[in-house]
Amino acid sequence: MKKTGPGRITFRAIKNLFKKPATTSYAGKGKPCVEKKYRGRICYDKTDCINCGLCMRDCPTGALKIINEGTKEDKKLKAVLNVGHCIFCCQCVDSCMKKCLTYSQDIDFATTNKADLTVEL
Amino acid sequence: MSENISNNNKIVLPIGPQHPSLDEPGRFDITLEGEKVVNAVVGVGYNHRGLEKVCESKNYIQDLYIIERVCGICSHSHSTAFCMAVEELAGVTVPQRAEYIRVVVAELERLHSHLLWLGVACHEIGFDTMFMYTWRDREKVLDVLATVGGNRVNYGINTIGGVRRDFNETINSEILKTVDSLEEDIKRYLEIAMTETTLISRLKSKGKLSHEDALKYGAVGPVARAAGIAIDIRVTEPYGAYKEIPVNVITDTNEDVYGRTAVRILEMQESINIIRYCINNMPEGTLTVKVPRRIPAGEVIVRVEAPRGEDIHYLRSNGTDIPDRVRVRAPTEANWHGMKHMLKGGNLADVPITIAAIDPCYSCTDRAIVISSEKNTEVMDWRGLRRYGIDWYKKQNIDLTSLKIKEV
Amino acid sequence: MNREEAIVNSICGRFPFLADRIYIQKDKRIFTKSLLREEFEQVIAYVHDELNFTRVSHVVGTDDGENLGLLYIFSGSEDILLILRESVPKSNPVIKSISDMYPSIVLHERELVDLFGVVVEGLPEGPHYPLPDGWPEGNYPMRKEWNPKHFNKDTMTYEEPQEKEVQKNE
Amino acid sequence: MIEFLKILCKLFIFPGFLFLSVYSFLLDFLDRKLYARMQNRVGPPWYQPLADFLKLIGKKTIIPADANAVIFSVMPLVSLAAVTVGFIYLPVLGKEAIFSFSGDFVIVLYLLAIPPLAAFLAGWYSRAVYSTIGATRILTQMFAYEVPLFISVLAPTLIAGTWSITELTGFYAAHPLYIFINLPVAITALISFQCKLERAPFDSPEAETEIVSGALVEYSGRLLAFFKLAHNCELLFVISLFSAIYLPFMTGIIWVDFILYIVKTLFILLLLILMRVTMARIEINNTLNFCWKYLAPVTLGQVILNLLLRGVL
Repeated sequence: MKKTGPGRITFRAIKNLFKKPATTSYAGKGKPCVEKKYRGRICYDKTDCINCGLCMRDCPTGALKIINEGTKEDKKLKAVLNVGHCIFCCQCVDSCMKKCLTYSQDIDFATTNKADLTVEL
Repeated sequence: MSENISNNNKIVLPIGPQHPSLDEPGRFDITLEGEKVVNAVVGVGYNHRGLEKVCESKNYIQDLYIIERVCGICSHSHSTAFCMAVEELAGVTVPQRAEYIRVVVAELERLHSHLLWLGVACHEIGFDTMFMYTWRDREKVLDVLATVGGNRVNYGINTIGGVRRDFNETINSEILKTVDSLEEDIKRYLEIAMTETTLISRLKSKGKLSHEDALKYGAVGPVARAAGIAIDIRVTEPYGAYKEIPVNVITDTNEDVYGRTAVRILEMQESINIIRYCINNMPEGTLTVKVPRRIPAGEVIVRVEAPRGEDIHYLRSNGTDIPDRVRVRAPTEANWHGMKHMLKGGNLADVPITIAAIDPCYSCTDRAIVISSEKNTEVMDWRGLRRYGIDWYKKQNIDLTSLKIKEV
Repeated sequence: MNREEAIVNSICGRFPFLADRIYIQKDKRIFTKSLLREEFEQVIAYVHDELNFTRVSHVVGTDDGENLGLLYIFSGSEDILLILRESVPKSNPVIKSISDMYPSIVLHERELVDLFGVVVEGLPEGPHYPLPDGWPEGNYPMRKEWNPKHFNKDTMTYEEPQEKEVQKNE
Repeated sequence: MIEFLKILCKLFIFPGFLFLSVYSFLLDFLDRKLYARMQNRVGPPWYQPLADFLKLIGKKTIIPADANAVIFSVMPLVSLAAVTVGFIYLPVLGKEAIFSFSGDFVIVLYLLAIPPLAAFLAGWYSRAVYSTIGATRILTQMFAYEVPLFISVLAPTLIAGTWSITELTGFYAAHPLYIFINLPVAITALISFQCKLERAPFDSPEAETEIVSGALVEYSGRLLAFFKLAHNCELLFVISLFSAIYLPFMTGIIWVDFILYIVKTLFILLLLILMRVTMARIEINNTLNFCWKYLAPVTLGQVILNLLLRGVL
């Protein structure tokens, strides 16, 4: 049994006084910087999209909608994402055959208006 | 007041559903005689979200992400269990490399879960400095997990039939670097836990659950191992890459919170060894194997060792792409049963740490559509307070009446 | 003869009616086909007292159409899982609590009560789990016919839509 | 007239109430900042305690229906008043306090006991479960630390042979080496002061994770603000008392002495923070055990030693 006593982390605590803090103040200091591999909001590139609907079928929460406003031959596609429902699993990115969907590092969506959460990509 | 304090000097102290020592809602009615706990009623179920019902209406790929969100901390073990169940029904074998990656992520998750627990436990006993230190070190693990998986907690590394992301040299070296620095931290925690008098006095012989009781109440994970039961699914029923990786089962004979702390700290050390082994012995190969969307009919029970203990998934399919029944038995669910037993006879001061010591995960237990039940709130004048709040906001030109909150 | 077969043989020796209803699914998993209530009660005492399956992991409720299936998952000192399946009719789902032998089953049995509407005889008094106290009677969410879309969260009532059928008729 | 204004000025501005509250805010800030930095966090900005105070002042005060409204609303002021009055007798500038008379030590000790009692009454008459338990714990803790605290504060007076703080400080300032005799009680006093201030590791009366915030759980708005202010002032009060009794080093030049006073208070604060940082919360029964098993005998030994020395010196 080792010797016990109170205040075993005193030295470390004092040492920390002279170290840089591990936290940073986030409020009002711009957007957070995240890793390149971080899954943020998805991006949509409609050039190759064939509107197969695989992404919508695999989306667990039904957050993503690919809407064709034109006709079957003349496609006018747009993607609408409800960020409030999106869980950032990026299964749609994996499911997409034509690599139309990618993820970005955009992760800051806080808003006071619920309608702002539905965005067109 | 009058209902809380009865004649013979007994006080019924409600801890929860909202209480600083609980991370999630749960209710514990503690009957006190002075400072001594004479009875405890455990009430859980506040987090029931009906995930199992949701799973019965979505296909397997969607379910994977829903199951992953059963719990925020042991998400990987739930998704691993679900994947293993589906793969077993489909009759496919996952590539070796994928199995190794799963193990690395699982062990990183264990590190992060145990560090989180250590912090919470220290906070419960009023040792906030240790709390901050452990959570600071936990960030390192989370950063690695974010690089590996893409998210900080629900990594989404698993997919049915393999894993979604590969490891490369940079990730390997980053993991090894993190693990090296963590090893030193863990040694320090162990030393503090062994030598700090105030810490020991708060943990020793608190929340006793003897070997027999642990067996009787079906405790799992570190709670059982701290009572001397060598049960670890990684060893007793190896799955995935654990069939090849040497794992030591950490047990302790203290049967109390102190033992659970020691077990968890030593398990972190063991996890680090496993991660090193995996990184050094990782086979080359593909990441995924094709799994049909329609899973053949059948049923399967899968066990996985989550950081909190044994995680059991039951899956039954009926030949379509939608499961017939999914049942998740989260580890915490097994540990609740002994809680009353652990609380009784202790002091009020021991209640938070005893509850925390099983590393409770209320969401896990309840797997749970939160249905608001304001009917049960016992606030003295709830309606008045709410009215006041609405009026106050009205003065600030914010109208809250459009929000639909049920009147009591 | 491996351990699984030994267990199966010992159960079959004691309960001949089980012989064609118990099977080894794979390593460490022994399943039984549906047992009736009386059969189940006999077997469970034997399993607990003599085969030393002293831990119950959980009980899975399943909706099998006419019947409700209950899968009790037992484990013991050995790492083999023994799954006993009990079948009760939906119209009269009464089972007997096994909480006197396995104290850790209480929470799971409560869950059966709330989610499947099983009547558990001998279950100790206690709070609802996992549904809230104000949950309406006769609503059992995990039964297949219960559709969450028809449940009104604000009034806490389940309204079976009749309009839909009318539409179908049209 | 000018004499009267001078006294008023001393009472309310410097080193009276205004100085007390401003400096106690500063100490509270330093307390939180250093606490945060020792935990490797950034910590609050310098105006945080003041901002908190102003925010609380602006909030609505809710008095529970079951509570005794009079006691509930008077207790914060009683607590604040006791601390403010007590501070008058403590030397800030050099060895001179604003007021002093030959028995002021006893007054100060009495006033020192009032804030915990006020918190106890406030908690007890809040009529809530958490506050009742918190109040009981406050009282239990008082039984634990009162005796060691009083004896360790009074032991130095035995050598000095006076019951006036000013004279005591003067005596030790003249004979600085005598202080080292009192070192054991200085340590016990520091621990009992920490206990009195209900700071970790002795914070079980307000243990957040067990009883939310103990006796003051029902307090809100202005009343809570005054309790917080009183608590901050109590911190400064206790630190000043400690420095007056155990660290009475001074030069005689008034502004140098004032700087010395600041340095001394900051040093004591650092010790108090260190205690708070490095230990887990001790259970209430262990606090009782600790105080009576270790602190009380040490202080009693010191008393006997000091009485013997008195005969020698």
